[in-house]
Order: sequence, then structure tokens, then C-alpha cells
Amino acid sequence: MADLATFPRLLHDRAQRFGSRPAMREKYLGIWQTWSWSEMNQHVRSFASGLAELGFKRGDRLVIIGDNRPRLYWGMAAAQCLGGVPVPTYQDAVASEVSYVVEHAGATFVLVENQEQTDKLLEVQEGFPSLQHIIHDDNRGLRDYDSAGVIALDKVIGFGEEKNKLDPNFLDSEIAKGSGDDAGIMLYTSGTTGKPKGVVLTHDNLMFAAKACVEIDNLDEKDSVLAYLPMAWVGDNVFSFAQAIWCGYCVNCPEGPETVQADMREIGPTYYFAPPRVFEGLLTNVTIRMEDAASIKQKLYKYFMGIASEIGGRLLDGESVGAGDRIKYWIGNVLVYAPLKDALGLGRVRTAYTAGEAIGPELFQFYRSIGVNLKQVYGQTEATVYVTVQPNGQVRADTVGIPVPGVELKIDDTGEVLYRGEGVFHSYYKNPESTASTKDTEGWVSTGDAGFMTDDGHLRIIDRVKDVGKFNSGKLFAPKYIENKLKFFSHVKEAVVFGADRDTAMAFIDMDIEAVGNWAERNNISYSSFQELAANEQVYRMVKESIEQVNEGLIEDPLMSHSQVHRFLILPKQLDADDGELTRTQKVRRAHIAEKYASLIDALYNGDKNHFVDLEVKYEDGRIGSVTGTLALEEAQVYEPSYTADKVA
Amino acid sequence: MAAQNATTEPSSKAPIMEMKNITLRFGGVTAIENISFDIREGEVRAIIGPNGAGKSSMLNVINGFYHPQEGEIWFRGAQRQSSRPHEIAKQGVARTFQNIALFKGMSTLDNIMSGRLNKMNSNMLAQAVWWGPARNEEIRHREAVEKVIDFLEIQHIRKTPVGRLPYGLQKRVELGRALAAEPKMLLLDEPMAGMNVEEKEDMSRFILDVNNEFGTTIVLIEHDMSVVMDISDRVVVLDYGKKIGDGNPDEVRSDQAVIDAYLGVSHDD
Amino acid sequence: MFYRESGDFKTKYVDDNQTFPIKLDRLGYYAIIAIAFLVVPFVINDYWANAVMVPFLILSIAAIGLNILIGYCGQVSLGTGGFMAVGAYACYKLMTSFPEMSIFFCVLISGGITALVGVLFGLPSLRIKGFYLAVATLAAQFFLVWLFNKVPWFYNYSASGQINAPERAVFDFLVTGPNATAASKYLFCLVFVFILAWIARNLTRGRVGRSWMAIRDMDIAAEIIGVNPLKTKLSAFAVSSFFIGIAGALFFSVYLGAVEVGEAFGITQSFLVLFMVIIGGLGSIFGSFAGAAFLVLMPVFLKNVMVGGLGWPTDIAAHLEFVIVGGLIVFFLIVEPHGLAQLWRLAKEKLRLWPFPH
Amino acid sequence: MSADFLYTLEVILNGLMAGVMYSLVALGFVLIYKASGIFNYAQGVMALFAAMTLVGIQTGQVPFSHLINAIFGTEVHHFGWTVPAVFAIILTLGVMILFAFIVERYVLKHLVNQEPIILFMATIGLAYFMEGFGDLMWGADIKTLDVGIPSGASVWLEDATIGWGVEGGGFYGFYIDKLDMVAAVVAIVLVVTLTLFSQYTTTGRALRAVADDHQAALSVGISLRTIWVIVWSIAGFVALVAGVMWGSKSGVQFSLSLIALKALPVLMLGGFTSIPGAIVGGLIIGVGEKLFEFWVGPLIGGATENWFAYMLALLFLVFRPQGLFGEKIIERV
Repeated sequence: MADLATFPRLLHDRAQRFGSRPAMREKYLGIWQTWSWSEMNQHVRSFASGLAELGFKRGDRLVIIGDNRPRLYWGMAAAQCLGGVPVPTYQDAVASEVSYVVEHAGATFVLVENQEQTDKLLEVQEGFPSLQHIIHDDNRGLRDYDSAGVIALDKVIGFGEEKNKLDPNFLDSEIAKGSGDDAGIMLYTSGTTGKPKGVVLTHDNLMFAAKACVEIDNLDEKDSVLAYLPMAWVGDNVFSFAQAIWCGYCVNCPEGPETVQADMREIGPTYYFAPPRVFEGLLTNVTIRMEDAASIKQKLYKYFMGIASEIGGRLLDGESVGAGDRIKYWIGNVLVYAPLKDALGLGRVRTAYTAGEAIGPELFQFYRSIGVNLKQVYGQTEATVYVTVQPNGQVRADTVGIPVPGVELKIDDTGEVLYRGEGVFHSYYKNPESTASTKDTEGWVSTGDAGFMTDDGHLRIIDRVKDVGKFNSGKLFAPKYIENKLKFFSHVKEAVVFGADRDTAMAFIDMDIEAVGNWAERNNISYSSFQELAANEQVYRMVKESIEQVNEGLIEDPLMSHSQVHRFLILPKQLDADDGELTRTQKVRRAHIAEKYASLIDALYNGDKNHFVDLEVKYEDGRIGSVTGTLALEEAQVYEPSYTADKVA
Repeated sequence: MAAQNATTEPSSKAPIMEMKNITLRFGGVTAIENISFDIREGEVRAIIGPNGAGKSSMLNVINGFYHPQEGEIWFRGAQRQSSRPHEIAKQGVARTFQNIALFKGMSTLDNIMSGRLNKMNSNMLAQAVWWGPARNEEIRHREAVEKVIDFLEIQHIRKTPVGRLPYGLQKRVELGRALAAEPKMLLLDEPMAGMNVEEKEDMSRFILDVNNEFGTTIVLIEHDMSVVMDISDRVVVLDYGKKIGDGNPDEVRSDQAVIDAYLGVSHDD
Repeated sequence: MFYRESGDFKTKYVDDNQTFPIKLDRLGYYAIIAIAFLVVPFVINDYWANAVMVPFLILSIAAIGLNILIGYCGQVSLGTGGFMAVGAYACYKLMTSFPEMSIFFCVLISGGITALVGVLFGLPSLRIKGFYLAVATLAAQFFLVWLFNKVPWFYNYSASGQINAPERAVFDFLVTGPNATAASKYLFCLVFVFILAWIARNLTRGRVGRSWMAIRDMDIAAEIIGVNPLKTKLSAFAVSSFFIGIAGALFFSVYLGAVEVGEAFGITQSFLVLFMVIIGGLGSIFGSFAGAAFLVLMPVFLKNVMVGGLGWPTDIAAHLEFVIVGGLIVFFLIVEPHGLAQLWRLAKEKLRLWPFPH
Repeated sequence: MSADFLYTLEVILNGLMAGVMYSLVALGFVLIYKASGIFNYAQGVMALFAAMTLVGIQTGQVPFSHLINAIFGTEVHHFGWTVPAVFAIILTLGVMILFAFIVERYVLKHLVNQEPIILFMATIGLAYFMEGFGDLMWGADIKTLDVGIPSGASVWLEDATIGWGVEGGGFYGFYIDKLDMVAAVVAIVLVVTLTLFSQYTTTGRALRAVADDHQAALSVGISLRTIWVIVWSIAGFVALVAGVMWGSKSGVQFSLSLIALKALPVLMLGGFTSIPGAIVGGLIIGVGEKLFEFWVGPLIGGATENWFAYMLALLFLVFRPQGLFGEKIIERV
């Protein structure tokens, strides 16, 4: 195993090199259970041989469903050892979604976390009998399951240990058969439109992504990350698996989804990644909690946050800052920033990334100002995450950085961003048409995003190509840009702005029930439902003010001043993935919303003061209910761009 | 009755406890009058009856808190002599209480740890020195307790003082304390009283899981008939300190005496 | 505000279980220990030793002892003075009967003897609960004081009825008698405090402590889960009396030197220690120290202000002290029934959450 | 009749008289405990404070004179007038009622729903406070209290009983202090009054309702706070009576507050909630300790009154934990 072209080989090498250093931790039974690199390697090897014992062959797919658990990650490596392809899938997917993945991938093996997932897979199995093995990590409640093929992971590992004892060379020879251009993983893109596509990434792709981090951020075995994002997301694969094995840093799995925040604080990762909504959630949380603070504390907080926003970002960028400012920032750090970061679990972060979606500039600057080295990375599953990234010292809110070494960029005539390089995916599984339409013969992949290169070589993304529209006036309409500005306000959870092929922009506001509920409680506003609170006059006034503030900001930018929001409404229910309004990764499905709420959009444009709605809502348990009522449609003030006046003058 | 039950699994097992002609009096009041029934190994046995029927007194007799004036109690093949509750706890009987009886000054973890007190035995001197036997013992039991915490899904309240917990969670912690003792027989006194539907479903699931996972025999008092009928293997019905019915849920449901007791044949005559 | 807890995670139960799981607390604790052992002995003078440090240390031991009984096991005792007297007289008898015996062991054995007496008077706790028990412990208080007053054997038939501590040394440093130096007295007491506080912590964190607390919080439930009430209550009485006995022995031999039982170990002493426990915080070892410090320092402070500063007669100062102590106790019980320890916990909680309010 | 028997009889009679005094103090405890669940340790100090105030008012003392003198360098001590006993008693009663108001307003109100032990501690704090306050107000010196209660040996009783003894046996008739006899009568009157009060007046019934169930009492519209003021006022009144009796007997001084401690074993015997229990318990303790001192005291050094009562109560409770008049406790889970 001289060359380290595949991850099983790399893991073997790391087990030698890092030996007893921690590879993975999991908060279980109250403490952080720890596995070293050599222990992890041993477990993976046993697991792999156990799989082989059950009949897992080269090229087989292993579907993996569950929260971030060490043994599920080991399952990925184990499948790779045998030349198989792990297919991590969203743990909250409903049976029909899982069923699609299992059938499409043609999987005969599934690795699940617990009873809940087992039940789901048994349901899938009824419609797809070739699914033969359901391996479960947690045995709880599964003791009596006598369905064929349901087997405990412990048993599989036991088989493997046995096999490795009897035939010590078996696994090594299997591992030796692999090569860098083998498929290393398959990820189903959630797809804002249509059925999910299985993106096949090779070991080479993953190696590229793994190495990228070392070159850019100097990560090494002393770093640590928290593995809390869905395993099915490419980012988690890269950060919690590929890069971890490459660098030898420690991957920490939280106790459960509801303890992520607390576990994050305990672990204090040094390397952190989160989509913007997580950062947004954290900030909302901070704002809510600070609102309950005594007024002296609030003043202190506001004062020092003001200083931070002036100085913090500059300090982080290594610009020269006066001694007086440095002292002020230092005091602020002792009193506010450091405790704040510590409370959020960001106290030890050296590098943090946001990816997956554009981040609001205010949000972005907030974290940088308190000294969190938050940077943007632009990429997608098809690129194995990395297209462009912001190097230290060149971090800006409005661009996404420069191309990662090994990646070329070009912008085509329509403004769409294309890239090619080592990270480019192999193919869409069983879908040559889509592969061909996404990746051309020269290897260029279209991103679907519109953008341009700035003078200093940074890429700036405007919006999705299909979402970037034009007003009737022919001027550019970039809804996401406006939406992100709106989402900076803690009481706005999501915003959907419409304006393509219209004269003006209009907005749907999805109220943040946590923030607004808290606000209502403090102001003694009683309400019995989301709907009632959403219709509250004061809430409307608050949202109106926010929109007007955004409008005021928009006039600063000549490209955007015409995009001010003229009218808006607050949705009587939360946008929800179960209702098809969001993707499973919580992205807004604009087209679907536009279709579903067409009458509301028309009402906004018609200038109606209110409009009656009857909406269908799907509850978690599958029951269907409805929300009916009359919605108020409000005006927001629109500002005259000052530069026009200047120009006229 | 026996024939009908023969097919169900728990009934094929031997009784873990037999109550023979138990009578319990307080002064002039007879709380339990000449009641006999058995509890089979591994079954879920429900005791039901209207208020004041003597259900709680019966549980108190089972775990030795009350001593009946007449009758015999056979537990795991031996007749029980008059024992104190803490001795009976050591024999493998644990229970929860109708009105939550948690140790209010302690955290969830400490409460559940206290469930293992009768399994711990490091001496005073070792405790005073701590390093060595006492600490090892503590850690060994902590592990077991953490498994209970994991089982009941109460990780997030591990270090919260129980007094601050909502009612439903307190009930769960109390169950955890009883489970930590790894009992042969678990007595549950109205485990679902005051709970909403969702909490009741959770609790039913935990009870069945305990029964299933550890093979623990469960004796429970519960007022919610749908729950009782759902989760118990056999039901004994008490009224005014007397036994008026005994059998599997279906039999009991169709028993005339039971129906009378429940459906308002007036008692104040 | 000063807490930085990110990255301070536990991979073993041993770490999770330690007395100071938070790093900053741990460092603070080490710093205090270092100052107490390595700095204070070199700067302490007679006034500070006799007026503040020595009584503080000795009464801390008594307070920890009483706290074990009341705060951890929930058995209220008003007999602390009496048990301290047992420790004192046991120590006196040992010192005079076995002059060769090290004073260290004299004190230790005195604690043991007091533990036995404590168990004897603890027996009724099996039948008597709550206030009834509290009042019953007064029997110990009055009987023991009477006994030491009336039976001349205890005071070696001395004419005054007093007991006087002979001179004893540890490693050639006098710790008892009029010629003992401030530093040696202080250090001798400190060693006891350090060891006993450590033992108290150990006992309250494990099996024994949990049994005590179970009995305290709900005795019936405790018995039903398998706690033997007899053993548990008596062990609390024994341990508590052991601590209080040692405090009594030190109070007599190191601090006072000469003792008249009714004066030194009367009911007032019982209440004083009780107040320490209440003001400090029931069920907290830190609270025992805080309460002892508070009630030792406050009179010194008041006296310095009123007599030293304002020049009032001492009797008025004494009366005012009563008013203030009484008022403070009521005030504390109203504002924070769980004492200084709880205030400290809340403050710490605030600091840990800073800048957030909750 | 033999002299020994008669002496014993005399000891018993004296014990009964002392017991009546204990009962008086115990009565105050029971009243407060029944109505508010508070074990009022300050009852003894209240008696001391009442007696001090009475003496102070009677003799026209300037309150806080010592403190005033210390601060302003003045030399005030008396106003120079005296107040007749009856008025002084009424004024003192006023002070005790004011005290009840203050305690309710500044202490009890803030301690509702606290655990009994906390309330108990609060009353100890209160006792300390009052003790210091009383001393500050009236000075700590021993005072004589004279409200015109006859004292000294009852010649009539001596004369009436002198003939009982054997001629030349050295028996000169029963020696009983007139004061004790008055105290006994007062105590009996007090008990009867209180019993009538609690049985036949609305307020009295309200008190009993509160004792049975706080919630229920509240729900029928009785203000808990009013009840507390009333109950503490009554306890203040009982303290005043006890203070007058004890003060007349042995002077007004610190040790008077210790009679509270003597009342505790009485309570243990009689139960914290029983008025008859307080009376009977007091008598048993009074007689018991006098007899013990008479028979056993000389053998073991005397002064056994200090602890005998406690030991007796302790032993008694071990065998009957519910006290004399309590019902058997059935423990429930």
C-alpha cells in the first residue's frame, strides 16, 4: 500500500502515523468517548470484513442513514475498503424519499442508526425486496425484530473480527485493489427542482478537497471539528471525513440534535463550518438573550459591539489599527467578545467557514468583528465543495474569494459561472443526460449561479441564474440579495422577494416565531397561534420598519436601488420542508412558493389591502390541516436614490 | 382463563410473587380484605379499581412498607418474613410513587445514582479517602446509570436539579431511579397520572421497552383504562379492598362485577 | 465573565466527577490552598491568629460537622455545644492522662469519642423527626454540660472546675499553652481543616452522601429504594460528631487554653454554629466556611467600629451585635434561604453566562 | 402522715406550681404553631422583652438611654415619673401588638411557603434581635418587677397544713409561694379564656381553620396575614403574662428568656398543637423535675433541673413519638 490514493489506505497510514491521537469523539453516556486513529482503523477493518462476510462486494452501495455517529462514519470507510460506495442520506427524509435513494442506487445494504430508521427501511424493503441487509448501530428496541436481514452492527463487527483472524490478508488485498479513480462516495443532491441526482465522487475528488484545506488554512492533527451537519451533505463528508483523515484532526459527534449547542460549547472546535442559517440562528439567539439583560449590560454590549464593528474586522484582516483602538478592542474582548464567543462555543475557532448559501453582509461582519475568523467558501457537491475560497487577509462580505488551487473559473456570456479542475465529480449516477448537460466535454461544469470576477480576482455571486430576473424596465432583479438583507433582522426567519417581469419588488416575510414570540412575551402581547401573532399590528409595524431600513440601504448601490420592496405581507404559517416550501437543507423553493401562493402575489401587485387565504399544512405526523384567514398586505416606504440627485446636479 | 392465557408468553412462566389471603387493617379500617393473586415472571400486571379500592395499599404491602395482619407473601420461591422496605429493595423490588417522591435537593444524575445505593458497598473509610475503591465503585455505577439516562432519553437534564423539571420529566426521572436498581420486579403507582396524551405514549413505550429489554416484571396501578388494556398482560381489579376481577384485559373488560364497579353502581348505599 | 469553558470537556467520569470541574475554579482552589499554607503563616500575628484565623478555622470544622448532620442528612441538632464539650474534655483527659501522646492523636481520638457519644444521642432520631428531634438534641446539650460541671473526674478535681491545656508541641513547635506562636497554632488548625474538609467532600459526593441526602429529602422514599435509615442516620450523627468533637478539642486546647464548660460550650455556642450553617448555606461545605468566616469576622468588625472607632461602651456594642446578628439572620433567610453558598453559586452562574442574563 | 410523705407532697405541689409556669410559656408556642406552623423560638425572649418593657414603662425609664448617652454624650436615664401597674400593663400589651404587626410585616410575610426549619431559624434570629434590642432599649441590668402580686410564703396554707405532720417530726406545713398560686389561677383563667375564644368566636374558629388547612382557610376569605397578626398578638399577650409572673418571681433578667427552653420539653410531651397537651406536659415536667431533684439530685451533684426535663421528654418520645395527645401516625407514600 505504498500510494495513498484511496481513503482506506490513507486511514491505514494515519493509524500508523497518529496512533493514539484522538480520531473521533462522541458524547455518549455523559462523557466524550474517544477513539484513537489506530482504534478507529481497527474498527473499520473489522466492520469491512464483516460486511464482506455478509456478501458486500466491490461496487456495492451502502446507504447510510442517521445522525452523526462515529460508527456510521466508520461504515463509510468500511464500504470503501471493499471498493464499495457509501451513500449517506438525510436522516429526516421520509420513507418515500429514502425509498427513492435505495432503489435508484440499487443498494442491497443499508446502515442505519436506530429503531426509527430501521422501521423506515423495513417499510422501504416491502417495496424493494432486493434490499437485503439492514444493519443497525443502536440495538435499543430492536431485540425482538425478526425480519430477515435486520442485524446489529455489533454482530457484523464480530463477524469481521473473526474473519480477520482466520484470514488476515483478505482485507489488505481488498484494499489494495482500489484506485484513486474509483467511486469514493455518492451523494444525492437535494435538488431545488426535480428528483434528486446521485453525484458520484471519486477518491481523487475527495483527496483534492482534503488537501485543499491544508494548503489554505494550515490545519493539522491538533485541530478539532464538531460533526453536526447532515452526513448526506457534501460539506460534512469533506470536513468530518476526508479532511479529518488527511490532517488527522479529531471529529466530535454531539450527543443528539438537541444538545448540539451545549456540546459545541464543551468541545470548543478550532475548525468550524456552518451554513448561513446556523450563524443566523446563533445571532438571533444572542440578540434575544441580550434583550433580557439589565440595561447597563445592554449598553455595555452595544457600546463594545460598536467598537468591534469598527475595529474587529480590520484587526482580523491584519490591517494597521491605532494603539488607542487596540486598547478599546482589548477591553471589549475581555468584557464582551471573548465571553460571547466562549458561550457560543466559538472561543477556540481558528477558521470558520460559511457555505451553501450567500450570507448577509451584516451577519458576516458581526462574527468577524468579534474575532471569529469567518470566511466564505463557494462550491457545490459537484465540485467536492471547493470552487473558490477566501484566503486569510482577503475576506470580504460581498465576494466569495479566489479559485482554489487546481480549479479554473470562467464566466460565460449569460453571466453563469463555470469551473473545472480536480474536484469535478465523476458523473450523476445512472443519469448520463444530466451529466452531459452539467459537465461539458472539456470538463467545464456549469454552476447555475450568475456572477462576475472583481478587478482583484475575486468571484462575486449575484444569484441563481434562473432566479436572477429582470424587471419590466429591463433592470437586474436579484431576489436573494434583498432576502439576505431582510433575514439579518432577528424577527425575519425567511423572506421571499418577487419582482421578475414585474415593475416593482414585493416580499413575503416568514416571521421568526422564536424571536417574535420572545418579543411578544416581553411586551405582554398575548397570542394563541402563530397566525394570530403574524397578523399582529405591532409585528407588522416592526417588519415594515425593517423593510424600510433595507430599502434605505439599497439606494446606496446603483445596481440595486430600483429593487426596493414596495409592499409586503407576513405569512400566516412557517415555511416548511414538509409542505415543500423549503428543501431538506432549508433553502427556499422559490418557484414552488410562487406557484402555491400565486393569488397572494397577485394581491400584492393589485394593491389589495387584504386577502383571504386557505392554506394546507402538513404536520410532522403526516396529518393534514389548514390555515385560513385574511392577511393584511402592507406598504413600505420607498426611498429616492440620492446619487440621482447628485447626477442631476 | 388459564387455557386462554396459555398461548401468551408471560403466563407460561412461573409466578415471581404470590399473594395469599392478604388482609391489611389500619385500626378499625380494613384496607385490604383477604386478597390473593399472583404475579408471573416477566409479565405486565395491572392493578385497577376505583379510588380508595386499596390499590396503593397493595403496592405498599408488596414492597414491605405496610405489613399485612394476615396472609402470606411468596417472592421468588420463598415466603417473605416481616421485612423492612430497604431489605425488600435489596431483594429486587423497585417502585415509583403516585405523588412524585424524588429527592428534590439533588440533580437528575444523583437521583438516579441513588437508585443504585443498595448495590454500592464501599465502606466509610474508603469513602472518606475516596481515591481507590470508593471512586472506582462510583464510576462503575455511573456507567450503569448513564445507560439508564440514555435509555430514558434524559441526557439533556442530567445535571439539572429535579425540582426545576416539568412534571412529565420528573416522572421519567423517578422511573429512572427505579430502573437503576435493576429490579426483578418494578412497581409503578400511576405512572401516567397528570400526563398529556403524548407524554402517556412516551411513558407506555418506556414501560414496554423496560419489560421487553430487561425482562422486568411490572406491576402497575393506572387509571387510564386504554393504557392499561394496551400494555398489560393481566389485570387484577380491586374494589373496597376486595378482589372483584382477575384475568387478561379482554376478560376483565367484559366482567359484570368490574363493569358495575366502574359504571356507577352507587357505592353510597 | 472570566470563565472560558470552551474546550474544557470531559472524556472520563473521573474528570466529570471532580470537585472543581471547571478549570478556573480549580486554579482558584489551588491558589487559596497555596496562600493558606505558604503565605499566611509567615505574615500572621497574634491578634489575627487569636481574633480571626484560629477561631475561624476551628469553627469551620464545627460548621462542616453540623452541616453534614443538618444540611446533608436533614437531622436538626441543637446540641453542638455539648458535643464540642465532649471533644474538649476528652482531649483534656487524654492530654493529662497520656502526656506522651502526640497532640495530633489526642485531638483525633477526641473526635472518635465524640462520635460515639453522638451516635448514642442520635439513636432517638430513628423514632423522632423534625422539631421534636431538634428539641431532643437539647437534652444532649444540657445533660453533657451539666455532666462536665458536676463530675469532678472530668476536670481532674481542680478547684476552679476549669480545665487548662498543658503545653504540647508538634515537631518542636508549641501548639497549645500560652507560649504557642500564632503561626504554629494557625498551621496546626489549618492541617485539620484541610484534611477534614477533604474528607467531608469525599463523604458527601459518593454512596454515603447520597444516602444522607436521600434521607434528608424524603426519608420514606429513601427507605423504599433501599437506604437503611438506621445506618444512615447514625453514620451522619457519628461523622458530624467526629468533626464537632475535633472542633471542640481544638477550641479548648489551641484556641482558649482554659475552659469553663457552661461558658465555652453552652447553648449559645450551639446556636452560633447553627447560624454559621444557616447563613453559610445548608448542604454546602463552602457555605460552612463562608458562614464561619462571616460570624467570626462580623463581631470583630463591629467591635472595631463601635468600640475602637466610635468609642462606645462594650456592653452597648455587644447588645448591638445581637441586634445585628439577629437581624442579619432574618434578612438572610428572607433574601436567600440557602445562604451565602447559594449567593456564590448564583454569582458564579452569572459570571459563567456573561454577557447573557440567562 | 410521715414527714417524708409530706415533704414529697410539698415537692409535688411546688412542682405543679412550676409546671403551671412552664405551661404558660408553652401555651404561646402552641398558639403560634397551630395557626402558622411556626415553631416560635422567640417566645421566651418575648416574655423577657414584655417584662422589661413593663418595668421600663412603670418606672418611667427613657428608652435607649444608654445608646443616646453613648452617641450624644448626654446623661439621660429616667423621665422622672412612674406609671400605675394597670396602665403600664395595657401600654406593654400595646407594644406587644405593635411588635406582632412588625413581625408580620417585615418577617413572616416574606417567609410564606418556606420550609418549617427555615421559619424556625428565623425565629431564632428574631430572638437574638429582640434580646439585643431589649437590652439596648432598657439596659441589661437586673430589674425588679412589682405589679402588686402578693408573694412570699402563704401563711394560711402553712397554718392549715401544719397539723398534718407527726408531732415533732419537723414538719411546719406546706411552703408554697403565694405568687405561684396566683400564677396557677392566672394560667387556668388564661387557658379557659383561650379555649372559649377559639371555640366560640369567629376569629377563634378562623384560627383553627388556618391551623387545619391554609388553603381552605384562604378560600373562605380569611386573610392569612390578619390571622398571623392576631395570633402573634395573642402570643405576645401570653408572653406578657408569663413575663409578669416569672419577672415578679425571680426578677427581670436575661435568664428569663431561658424559660423558653424549659417550655420545649413540655411541648415535646404534650405535642406542638395541643393546648391541653401544653398544660398537662407542663405539670408533668414541673413535678417530674422537682421530684427527681428531690430524690436523685443530691446523689449526683444536684442542679438536675437543667436537663431532666429534656431527658424525660426524649425517653418519652422514643416510646411514643406522637406525644401525649397526638394520634398515631400512619405514614403514607
